[in-house]
Amino acid sequence: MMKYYLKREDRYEEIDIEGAGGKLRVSANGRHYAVDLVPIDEKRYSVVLDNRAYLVEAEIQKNAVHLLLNQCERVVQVLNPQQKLESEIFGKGEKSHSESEVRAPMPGLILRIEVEAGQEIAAGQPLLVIEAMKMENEIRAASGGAVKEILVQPHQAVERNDILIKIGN
Amino acid sequence: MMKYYLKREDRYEEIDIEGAGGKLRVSANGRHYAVDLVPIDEKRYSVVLDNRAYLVEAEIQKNAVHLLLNQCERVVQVLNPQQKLESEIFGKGEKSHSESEVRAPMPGLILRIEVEAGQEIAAGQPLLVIEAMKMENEIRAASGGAVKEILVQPHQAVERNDILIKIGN
Amino acid sequence: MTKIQKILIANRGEIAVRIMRSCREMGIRAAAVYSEADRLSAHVLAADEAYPIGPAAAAQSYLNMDAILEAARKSGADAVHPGYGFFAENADFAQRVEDSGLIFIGPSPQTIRLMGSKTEARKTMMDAGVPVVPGAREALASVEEAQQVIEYLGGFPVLIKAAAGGGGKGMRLVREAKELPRALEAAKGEALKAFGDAAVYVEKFIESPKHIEIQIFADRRGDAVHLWERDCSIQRRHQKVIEECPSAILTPEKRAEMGQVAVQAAKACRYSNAGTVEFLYDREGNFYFLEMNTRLQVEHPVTEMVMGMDLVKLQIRVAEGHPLPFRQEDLRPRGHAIECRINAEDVFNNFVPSTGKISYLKLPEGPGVRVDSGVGLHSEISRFYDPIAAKLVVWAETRPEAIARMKRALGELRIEGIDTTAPFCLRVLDHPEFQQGNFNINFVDRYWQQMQQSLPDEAEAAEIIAAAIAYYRDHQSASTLSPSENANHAPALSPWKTRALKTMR
Amino acid sequence: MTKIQKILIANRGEIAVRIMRSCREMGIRAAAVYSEADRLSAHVLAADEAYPIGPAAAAQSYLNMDAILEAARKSGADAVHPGYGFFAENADFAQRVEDSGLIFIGPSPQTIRLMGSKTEARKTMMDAGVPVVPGAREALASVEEAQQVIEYLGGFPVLIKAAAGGGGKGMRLVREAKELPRALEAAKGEALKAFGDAAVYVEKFIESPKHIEIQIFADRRGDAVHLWERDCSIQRRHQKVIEECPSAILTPEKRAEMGQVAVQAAKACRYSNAGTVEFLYDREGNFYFLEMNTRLQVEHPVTEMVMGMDLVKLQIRVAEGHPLPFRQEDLRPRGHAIECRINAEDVFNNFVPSTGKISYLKLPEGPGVRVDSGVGLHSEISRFYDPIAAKLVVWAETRPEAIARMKRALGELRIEGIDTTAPFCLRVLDHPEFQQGNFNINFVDRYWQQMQQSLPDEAEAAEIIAAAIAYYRDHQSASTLSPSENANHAPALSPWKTRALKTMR
Repeated sequence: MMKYYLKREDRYEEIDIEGAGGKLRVSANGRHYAVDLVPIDEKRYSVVLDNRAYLVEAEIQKNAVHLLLNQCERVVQVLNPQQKLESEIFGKGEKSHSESEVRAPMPGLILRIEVEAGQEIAAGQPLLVIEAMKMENEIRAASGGAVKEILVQPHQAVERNDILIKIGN
Repeated sequence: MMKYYLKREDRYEEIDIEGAGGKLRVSANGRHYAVDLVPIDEKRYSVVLDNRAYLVEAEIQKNAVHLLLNQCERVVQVLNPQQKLESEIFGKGEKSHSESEVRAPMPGLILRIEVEAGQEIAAGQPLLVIEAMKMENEIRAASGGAVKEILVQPHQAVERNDILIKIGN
Repeated sequence: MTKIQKILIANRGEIAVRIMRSCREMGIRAAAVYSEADRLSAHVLAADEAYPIGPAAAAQSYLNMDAILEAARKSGADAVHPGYGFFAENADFAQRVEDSGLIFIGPSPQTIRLMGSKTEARKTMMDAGVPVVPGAREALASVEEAQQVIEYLGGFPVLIKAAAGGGGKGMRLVREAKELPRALEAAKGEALKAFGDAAVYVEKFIESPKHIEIQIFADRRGDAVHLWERDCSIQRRHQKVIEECPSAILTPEKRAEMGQVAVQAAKACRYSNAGTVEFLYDREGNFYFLEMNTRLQVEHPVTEMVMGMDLVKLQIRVAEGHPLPFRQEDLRPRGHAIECRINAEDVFNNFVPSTGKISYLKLPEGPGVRVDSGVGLHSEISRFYDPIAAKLVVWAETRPEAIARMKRALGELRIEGIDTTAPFCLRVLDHPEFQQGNFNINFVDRYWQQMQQSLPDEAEAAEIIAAAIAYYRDHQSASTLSPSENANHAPALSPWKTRALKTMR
Repeated sequence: MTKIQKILIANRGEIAVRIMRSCREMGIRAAAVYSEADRLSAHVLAADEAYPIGPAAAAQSYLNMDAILEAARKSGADAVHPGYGFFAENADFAQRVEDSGLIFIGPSPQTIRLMGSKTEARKTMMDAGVPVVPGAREALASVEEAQQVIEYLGGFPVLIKAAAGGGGKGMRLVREAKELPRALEAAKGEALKAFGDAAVYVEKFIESPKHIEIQIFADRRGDAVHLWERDCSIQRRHQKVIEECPSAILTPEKRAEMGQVAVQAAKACRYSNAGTVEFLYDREGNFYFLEMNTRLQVEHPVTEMVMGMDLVKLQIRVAEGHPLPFRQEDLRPRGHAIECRINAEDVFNNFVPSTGKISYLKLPEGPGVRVDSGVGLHSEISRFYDPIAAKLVVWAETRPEAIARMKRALGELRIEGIDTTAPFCLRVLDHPEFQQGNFNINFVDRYWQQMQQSLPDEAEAAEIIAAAIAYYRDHQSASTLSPSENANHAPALSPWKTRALKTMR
């Protein structure tokens, strides 16, 4: 039997798992579950949980399992004992994503830039327009601040997640 | 430009191919073809041959290309210069498949064996019965001869192409 | 009136998945059962719940009555749908389902028993004025007894048939006396395997008939309608491969007559739920009762498409106690539908079963195309069960358009890892006698040999493309190839069979 | 009467593939055109012939008239099918096709020109007694002119619309004067990009109408019928997402009235071939002519399923000169059909386009399900073209059953590598106001925010399963994992977005 840790809101709950080859017994919150888990391909699993059948897609990231279950995407934070230990030693982990970068929500072509470097902007103010799939998509500021740097220019093609504009406070 | 060799009936015909990156020019029989060949995955190619479009599945074996083209399976014997040279040095290549082995045409369960070792048999005579997918499949002798060896027994599971019976002449 | 909340589906493969789709649409939970070989089969992946019932061999799982009933009990299902095959026409199973307090989605055990005994069924039909094929009604105890009966019927050819059976299992045509012992033995063996009952009987063999069957539907009040016919004459070894609705040759008058007889047959055995009355239809337009299938048929989708209804939903509603929601005169059939069974068989090698894992799957799409499959990418086709991998069904306004559409759809279908009956179906659809409706149950025996040998066209294009691919592979930069693929094209991959196949285009 | 032997399809994606299917079934060769970005697109793989027409940007390929006409000439096609979008409603293109001696599969250039100019179209309709939305008919030269016209119409809200357009491109709703300059500029920019013509005009904005359109069909002799309506009110940014036939709320009388008006409209512009008359339908049951689409619509399959016909085949036959094969009173509509557009968009991120390569594809199957896709496994969805990856269409006997079936089908659909509108469609289908027919074109604006925030169920099962998978991966034997997957579960794969989505089951 091994202890795993499910993160619920801010705390970790212990969960006991034992078994091998996909035939598992899981105990959590005083309840016991029989899990029969069989991989189909790299991402897909057939799971029979106490006779309930699920076709599950799962991707595992460091401390989380990303699931698609009955058209429902979910992220479940789950740590094995070693990860639990590391999280206690190293603390909360990575920094939160910088709020001051405006990134491209899609690949496309920069049509117009509607602000200038140094300009003070308000939340919701249009920053630039990206064309993709024949539609013009206006990108607006999530929060107010000053435009620190504009990293793109009109007619430039950008990929998803490229940094477009940096905004300072 | 390189010379390749197409086997038609018993002789090889020269074929000239040049080009790179899938944009090829092919000359055969005094005719010229423009070929635009792009792989889709490991087995599938999109081929535009003088503007005719083909979705092709291909598997390459040593001296042959196995094609599926418009629901048509075909094997085309084609040699590159090195293979042509080897074929001239080493002659006709592999021996033909032994006629004296009866192999399982499908995986299944041996139900009954209707001949005995040493028995003389005629072409078309039932040899044994394999059960697969709830059907009984009678395996008959392709040619006459004597049963040399029976390698299976009733209730034995066999895989496709397993040798079942050896027949001598 | 019961409201069914959960159905245990006592079957596997495409029909289990098909039933689950209707359950899902009706808000009913679907519980699957599965053998050890089927843990990852499509019907388990599609289910809301899944219950293991034993080892791979059907006799120990899908034909294990105790295990299935225990799964039903454990699941809390209020009904059991048997699909086709396995226990679908087993009266004992239906009885035990009812004894467990569950609804059996099908006719009553009494009706199943009556129609399941081919001899009793014949008697009932004769009494009801339904024309039958001349034959003996008793199970054959010995070769000698069989010979006597055959003499009484006027001699060979005769058919040996499983008393409990259907679907061609346990059936043998015997044209000469010397074939009789082996045929009897084989038929009994298959009958025992398939139905758990070795009893076989004999009847006169009607030369070159069409197989035309009438879909009937009856509710628990005794009201019954017929839902037109299906022509299922394209068979091989008594296994239907292509079915259509309506038949290419039936006149409206003949349809009405056969439909009326089928409804008579249904009423004579106090039928309820979906059933099929199979007839042999001879060259003079006579028809003979062959048997009644007391279940949903494999080929039910062609009727669904022409009638514009969902027969599984209708089965469930009728099983709940609802009356039929239409009368005979309300039916609004439209157009023409054809089904091709995509079986895992090597049609160029005597249709031997083809097992393997599906490594690539591309389904046809577009107007008028329906796919009911029991497999998916990575599915394993094992040697344990029926070879039906999928059913491809099309609808179009007319029969010629339906044929053209089916050819188009078969052209789009691509299954790798197993051989299938798709190339067979394409050739049948291309055959002028099929296109003109001039075919009977001997079509395959008569034409398949020559159809196989059709010559390929586009041979020139194939040669140029093959050479271009060889050149391309030789000249790809070494870095893009895995080490094993480098010299002399690629190494031997899975060996394809060398065949000269005619193209459909 | 011409017999068309080969058709050049001046389009791409799902509609090109759709047209090719009908060609294949009719024995007509289909020639594709393709941009550099589309060499491996589904419409090239499905074609009999393929002709390159230029770089990825549509303006240099699919909107390059010379290149397309040269491909048509080279192919030896005797007809051109424009699909929808691109040149489908471009009168100059139709004219040049005819000048090349080819058949344009659509109405005459004169009709296209007349209906393509929204101002001329309005005038024609008013003269023919068709009710229209109040508005100005002239192209707007300046912001000042627009302001004058808006005052004349009674003030804001108004719609700015592309004179040459359709499909929501170049369209802007303006509720306040201060928004006008930016909206005009944006509309003109989009109009120029989409249609090669920056002209825009203004009309009164009808608050909260339904979008109901009538499919019409006319032959070259001038006979015309209507093929019932489609309700296309589920739109986002004027782009239809869910369409159905028939409408949930139209009475037979209102349908007959609107159909009659649509036929009048067709006759008034000497229509031939397939067309659609779009109406706004207000809360009092008034309807206003919006525009006429002189082409096949994206949503034509719902009409095909209810009417039991193939509109592309009918287009080709009518273009060959055949009269309509039926009269209005011969039509036999049946049941209910719904289409969901499966667009490559991230519905949880303001519907931004989602580009990528399709890495896994599982299509729904079973009764009443039709898929028209323009993609396959390994297809690249690029930023250059419309986001429609596929259309999912279902038919059932009744509207509630069609909704249940669509939910079931969406549940079976799985596309990986791009985000799609499938989760959006599922939520709409689940919404009680949609189910009761109480929706108009503002449905999405009004409800989408709250629908996104629906809570997941089966949270407990998800947690147990996630933990079990983590444990399973940690305890797999090292040899079965690739080196990079070993320690601490697997490394970060493609990052999924964290979303709380409501389940459909």
